[in-house]
Amino acid sequence: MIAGFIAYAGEIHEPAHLVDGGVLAQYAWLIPLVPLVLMFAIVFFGKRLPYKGWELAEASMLFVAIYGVALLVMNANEGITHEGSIEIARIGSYTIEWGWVVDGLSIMMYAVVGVVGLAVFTYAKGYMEGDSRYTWFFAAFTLFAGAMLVLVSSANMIQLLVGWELVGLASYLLIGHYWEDHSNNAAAIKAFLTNKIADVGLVIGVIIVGVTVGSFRFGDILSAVSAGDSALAQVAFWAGLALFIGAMGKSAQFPFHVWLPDAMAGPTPVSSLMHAATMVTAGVYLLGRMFPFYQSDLFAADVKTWIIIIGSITLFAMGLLALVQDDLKRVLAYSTVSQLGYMTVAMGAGAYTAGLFHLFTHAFFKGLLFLCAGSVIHAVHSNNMSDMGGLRKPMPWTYRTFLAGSLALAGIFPLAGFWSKDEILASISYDAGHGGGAIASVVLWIAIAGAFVTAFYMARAVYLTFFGEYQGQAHPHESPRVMTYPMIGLAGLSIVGGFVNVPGLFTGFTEWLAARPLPMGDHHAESIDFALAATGLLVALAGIAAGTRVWRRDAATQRERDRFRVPLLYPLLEHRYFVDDLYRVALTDPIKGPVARFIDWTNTYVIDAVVNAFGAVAKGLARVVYGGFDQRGIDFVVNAVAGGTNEAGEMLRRTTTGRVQQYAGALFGGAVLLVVGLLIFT
Amino acid sequence: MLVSQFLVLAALLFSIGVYGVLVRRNAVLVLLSIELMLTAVSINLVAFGAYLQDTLLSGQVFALFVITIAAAEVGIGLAIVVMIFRNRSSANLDELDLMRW
Amino acid sequence: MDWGDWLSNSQNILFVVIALLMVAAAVRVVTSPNVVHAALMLVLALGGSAALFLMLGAEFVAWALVLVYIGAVIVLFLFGIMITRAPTGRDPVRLDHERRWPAALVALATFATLASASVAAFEDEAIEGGVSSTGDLGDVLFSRFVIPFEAVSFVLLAALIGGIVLARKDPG
Amino acid sequence: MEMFDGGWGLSLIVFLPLVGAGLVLLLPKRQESAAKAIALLFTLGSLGASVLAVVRFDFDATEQFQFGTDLSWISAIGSRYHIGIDGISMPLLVLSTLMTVLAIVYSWNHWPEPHNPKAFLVLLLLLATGMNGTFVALDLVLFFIFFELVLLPMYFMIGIWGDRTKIRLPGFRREVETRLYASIKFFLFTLFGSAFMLLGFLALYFKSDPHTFDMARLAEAGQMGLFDGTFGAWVFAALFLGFAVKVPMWPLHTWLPDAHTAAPTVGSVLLAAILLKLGSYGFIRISLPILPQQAQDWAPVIAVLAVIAIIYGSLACLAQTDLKRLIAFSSVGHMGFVMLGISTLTDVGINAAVIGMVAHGVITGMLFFLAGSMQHRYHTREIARLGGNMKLMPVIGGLLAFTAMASLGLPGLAGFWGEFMALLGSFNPLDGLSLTVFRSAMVAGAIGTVLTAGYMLWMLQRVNLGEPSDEWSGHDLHDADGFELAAWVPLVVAIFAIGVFPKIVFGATNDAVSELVRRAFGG
Repeated sequence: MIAGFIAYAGEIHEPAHLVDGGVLAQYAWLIPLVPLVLMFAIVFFGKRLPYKGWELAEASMLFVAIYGVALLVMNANEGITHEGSIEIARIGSYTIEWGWVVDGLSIMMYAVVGVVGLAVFTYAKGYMEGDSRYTWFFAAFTLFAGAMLVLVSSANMIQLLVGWELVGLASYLLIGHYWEDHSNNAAAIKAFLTNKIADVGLVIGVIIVGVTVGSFRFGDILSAVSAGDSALAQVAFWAGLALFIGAMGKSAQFPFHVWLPDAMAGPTPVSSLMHAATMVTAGVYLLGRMFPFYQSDLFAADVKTWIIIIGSITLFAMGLLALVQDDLKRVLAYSTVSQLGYMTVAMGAGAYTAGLFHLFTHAFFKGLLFLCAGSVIHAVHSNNMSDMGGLRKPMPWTYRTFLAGSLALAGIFPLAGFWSKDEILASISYDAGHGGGAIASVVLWIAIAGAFVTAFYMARAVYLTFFGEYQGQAHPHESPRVMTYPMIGLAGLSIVGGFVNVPGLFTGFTEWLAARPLPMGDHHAESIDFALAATGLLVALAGIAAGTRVWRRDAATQRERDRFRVPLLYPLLEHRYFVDDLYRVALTDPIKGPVARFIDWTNTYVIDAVVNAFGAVAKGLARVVYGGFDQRGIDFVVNAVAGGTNEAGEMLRRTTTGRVQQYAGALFGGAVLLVVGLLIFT
Repeated sequence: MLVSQFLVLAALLFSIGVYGVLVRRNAVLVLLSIELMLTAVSINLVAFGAYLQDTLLSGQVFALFVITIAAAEVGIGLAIVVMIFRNRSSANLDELDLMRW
Repeated sequence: MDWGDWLSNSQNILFVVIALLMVAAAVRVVTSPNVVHAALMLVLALGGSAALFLMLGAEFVAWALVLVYIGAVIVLFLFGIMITRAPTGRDPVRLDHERRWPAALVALATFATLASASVAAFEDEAIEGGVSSTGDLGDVLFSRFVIPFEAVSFVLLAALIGGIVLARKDPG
Repeated sequence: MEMFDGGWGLSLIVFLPLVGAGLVLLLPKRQESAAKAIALLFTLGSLGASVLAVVRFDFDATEQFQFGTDLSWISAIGSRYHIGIDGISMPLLVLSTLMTVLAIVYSWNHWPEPHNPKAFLVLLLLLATGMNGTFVALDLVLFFIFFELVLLPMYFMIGIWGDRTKIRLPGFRREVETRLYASIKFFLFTLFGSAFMLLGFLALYFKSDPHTFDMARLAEAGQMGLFDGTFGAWVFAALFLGFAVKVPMWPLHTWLPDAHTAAPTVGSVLLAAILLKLGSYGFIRISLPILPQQAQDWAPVIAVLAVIAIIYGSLACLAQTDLKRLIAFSSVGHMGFVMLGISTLTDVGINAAVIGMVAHGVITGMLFFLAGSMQHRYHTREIARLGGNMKLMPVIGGLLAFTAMASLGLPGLAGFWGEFMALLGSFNPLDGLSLTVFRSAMVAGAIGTVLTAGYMLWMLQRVNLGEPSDEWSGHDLHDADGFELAAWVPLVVAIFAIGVFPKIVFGATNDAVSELVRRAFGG
């Protein structure tokens, strides 16, 4: 506690003392393992259980939550660092291991995944009631959480990769949960493939770093970083860029953001978990894990410029998109992308704590918002806000919790979002003054503008959903308690979550995160900048006020005002900056269509032409020269050889007429010829 | 008497027989032509026998054998022709191509 | 050799006559549109050859030829012609193939080959006259050639049985 | 046990199926169940012996040939009955014996037309002998004989039990049956390659002093530099042709889609699971150790061809309308990763190749099993006509999804290690190889994994998901039966086990590969 006050002033932040963590840390490998094992149990035995497998899923999350919080408490007392590994293969000089790391960063993630997961799993019991694949849903859901835990617990990059892709798989399964409808499958495939493309970056980054260092352990890699390994320094820029591309995919940064809004095709609990604790946080987590690598000027510091630029584009452009969505879940989805932009900017600005703090608080209020959205959708049987309105009265608890989440997201004092967003602004400002230069200054303004946009679209969502006249057909009603209790729980965390890191008063969170086995490099700790905090708050209030002015003022004409279209800007936003269209027209359609068909066509017709040159004589050669792409190929040559033999046989068999007399004629003629030949040649 | 004159005559008969074998459609006529060829052979044999003054008379003996074989051949040949005719109502060779695969 | 001398020899005159007769008969055998005529012409040709055998002193062979061929074989042929209802009308197309020229060519080539070979080999070699007795032939046949003789008799027997088997109606 | 270790064990593995084939041949055609029982018994014996070999295998000396024997055989040309297994061939041998047993179990009552289990089993057993023999042979002549022995049964399997659809081909006037075309194409292609391979073997024999066909002695000679220069280049090219056709490497792959599509289910399975491995195994066992210098010269070429195969195969998959043909083209891509691993000439890359071979064997084998079972039920392979399979047959659909995930290289399942390690190897190839080529290959290969994921998911979407079309909705399609599950469960377990604990394979291969690389390339 005392260390917290000291840290407030300090630049480099070292925990007072680190301990191994004892039994609790040694058995931390159970954290990812229990959900994975229970996942199999649900698949094989779930249907026979009284709650159809839900109890196993809930048990796994309960376990993770308790374990995570226990570690968190321990870590708060004394910083824990523990690392364990089991070798699962040796290849040449490389060792592949299953490892688990217990340090401030991973403990924070365990706790977040566990707590948010527990809330969402509980909620899902009510939400998914009556689903035809109820058991399967919980199996995949458990896999989702388990895979994320594999990812965050990994002590080496290969395991990280395993978890990374398993998260992608689980998201594919869950987004496409209602697979009877092909548009859902398309969304699932889009999510998987977009991530897979970004994973190319991750794979290459992992390979570059791992091969250069000679080990895939984070410990060894970061040791090499702190030792200033020159071989690693040479490839650091490309490795850093490649890893960041991987992070961009999972954390939905522009231009890989396209999958996330489409991922709303999945059931709402999935969106909630995906946007809060698992999946999208993976990219930020990776940047946090590799933080010293990006922080050091010797290594990938140059990439930070790119990180901050990409992050700022994402945070502002995607925030604007949230303004024009009618689908409530999509509003929240774009909001997530925008908030992830904040986190990325923070990482790019070298603010380790600030970025992860926002991840921490965002997990609570975004998880909450999605649960509320699910509750509303559950009640009105529509995703669209044009079917909602006036739900404040029939759904009081949903309204209250949604409001709490919205205010937290908008960054209103003293809710969770205020503290974390303020820290991000402060750290960008710090970066602008410490080497970030002009870019950081511009980004600071973008971030402040982003805060306005955030507040503005959340106000819109609140007013369109809960105020005005009800527009839908169904009869809305409050959700059952199994759904509202988790919402209330998360609402509580959204309200108080920020107090774990109040600069100048209580910097426990900074302490927790700083428990890393190796020095974190030169990064500045959080500091409070009262002017910036006030600016952020004022901007957010202005956003709310503007939103109120537009959507609240008159319930009767609320809808007309929402239909107001800003010229030029609106079409751009409506088509999501045409990015999706660009991908479709320039990338997926050509590959699926003409390119694939061309390749298939060449297989039948061109390759054969090449082999032709080897196999056949002058004829084939001439054809390759004449019309290399012509419809002649090895098939033709092979067939022609067979056909030629066939033809010759056809001709010869005509001589076999079965007519004795022709044979006799040939006999005598032949005899004569023989004699003549004999005479001539002797 | 020269040897050649008999041989040339026999060659002529033989060739006529060949022509007949090749050109006739009716099986019986083909058999007739074969008889012609066999006769030519017999003439040759006897002529050689006379020319060589062979004490063993092998020329004549072989001519006799040829006659005997010819008789056997005609018997079997006609039997086949009769049978084929019975099965197919025709003794035309060009309608027979059972040896074709 | 002198063609005049050769032609003035009486035996040779006889030979020429017989030969012309035989050739004419043989040609009719292979060209006659009437099957029965063809068979009868064969009789003529065979008769000619029997005469030649006599000229060469092969009495027994000559008479055997007459008996076996003209007596038995031709009768057999005539039966065959009747049984198979071979056409006896004057319709040459049905009896002959349409492509005569290749056959004629082959036949001519055969003749040319055989004849030229014979002439080239024997040139002017003459045949001494002389008659061999049937008794001598019998002696040889039953001493030196007895095994082939017996073999031929088996062939005949086999042909006999074969003919019966083939030509008899379905045994039912 | 002494006898087992001294060569009898391996001979048992190789020749038990042959004995079984003889016995089945003696049975009357009508006694089908007896024929099946005998076939199963003998292949199980072979599998049992190979498992025993694994148990008795000395994992501390995987680089040495174990259970070997070296007997005089054809003394006139100095060819010897030299057999043995090391860590590289052992996993492949086990895979081969296992797949044979599963093939027989699967076909227990899934006989393709025109039925006749007796002949089919005889061919299958013959095939098993050829496959097992190739993996244990340490003499070039012996290797060649087993290598070719495989050809004939497969030819007949495709030609007799294959697909009878008629197709029209460029160059042919008449329509031909797919099975006839495919079987002849398969046969001629492979024979074309192996003719060159034989020439290469003979050239090595005559160049070596004293003349020998022994792989180990040839490898020693090769590493001393006996085959350097133009001679070696020609020999490598000849061997390359022989093995590359079998792998198959782009652009010699065109026989593969036809053969896989036309073959009966079991034929496709064995073709994909084992036969393709004969080629890549030949590269590792023969080409690299005997001709190390030429291997280094050719490595960039192989790498480039492998990468082309990866991209090309994946793109071609996207255009397929036939389920089996799609899986067949996916083999082209996956074997591309195997060849990319081999071309790096490093221990990492070759290890990746071996695990890639094993993984491809179980995964693609499984995919072909599933495709066969689906064809058995739907009587069509046309992707456009399928759909909603998950609804109609949840078990088969679920397994298809699982296997497709494994095939696209999902971490945690078998396919991942081969792909990832091959890319890892190509980042850091053997010293002296062009870094530009290999690192570009790495990037292209990584992009290939995206395409692989693309077509696999696309296939799943169209086959498995969505609502069943009207064509099938009324039908009562029975889900997987006992025999099918019995054949599939071991594969699923293997896919999972290798994925989670790759030491199962790497434990055997690692030292053997390191030693091979050290001897051949001094690395």
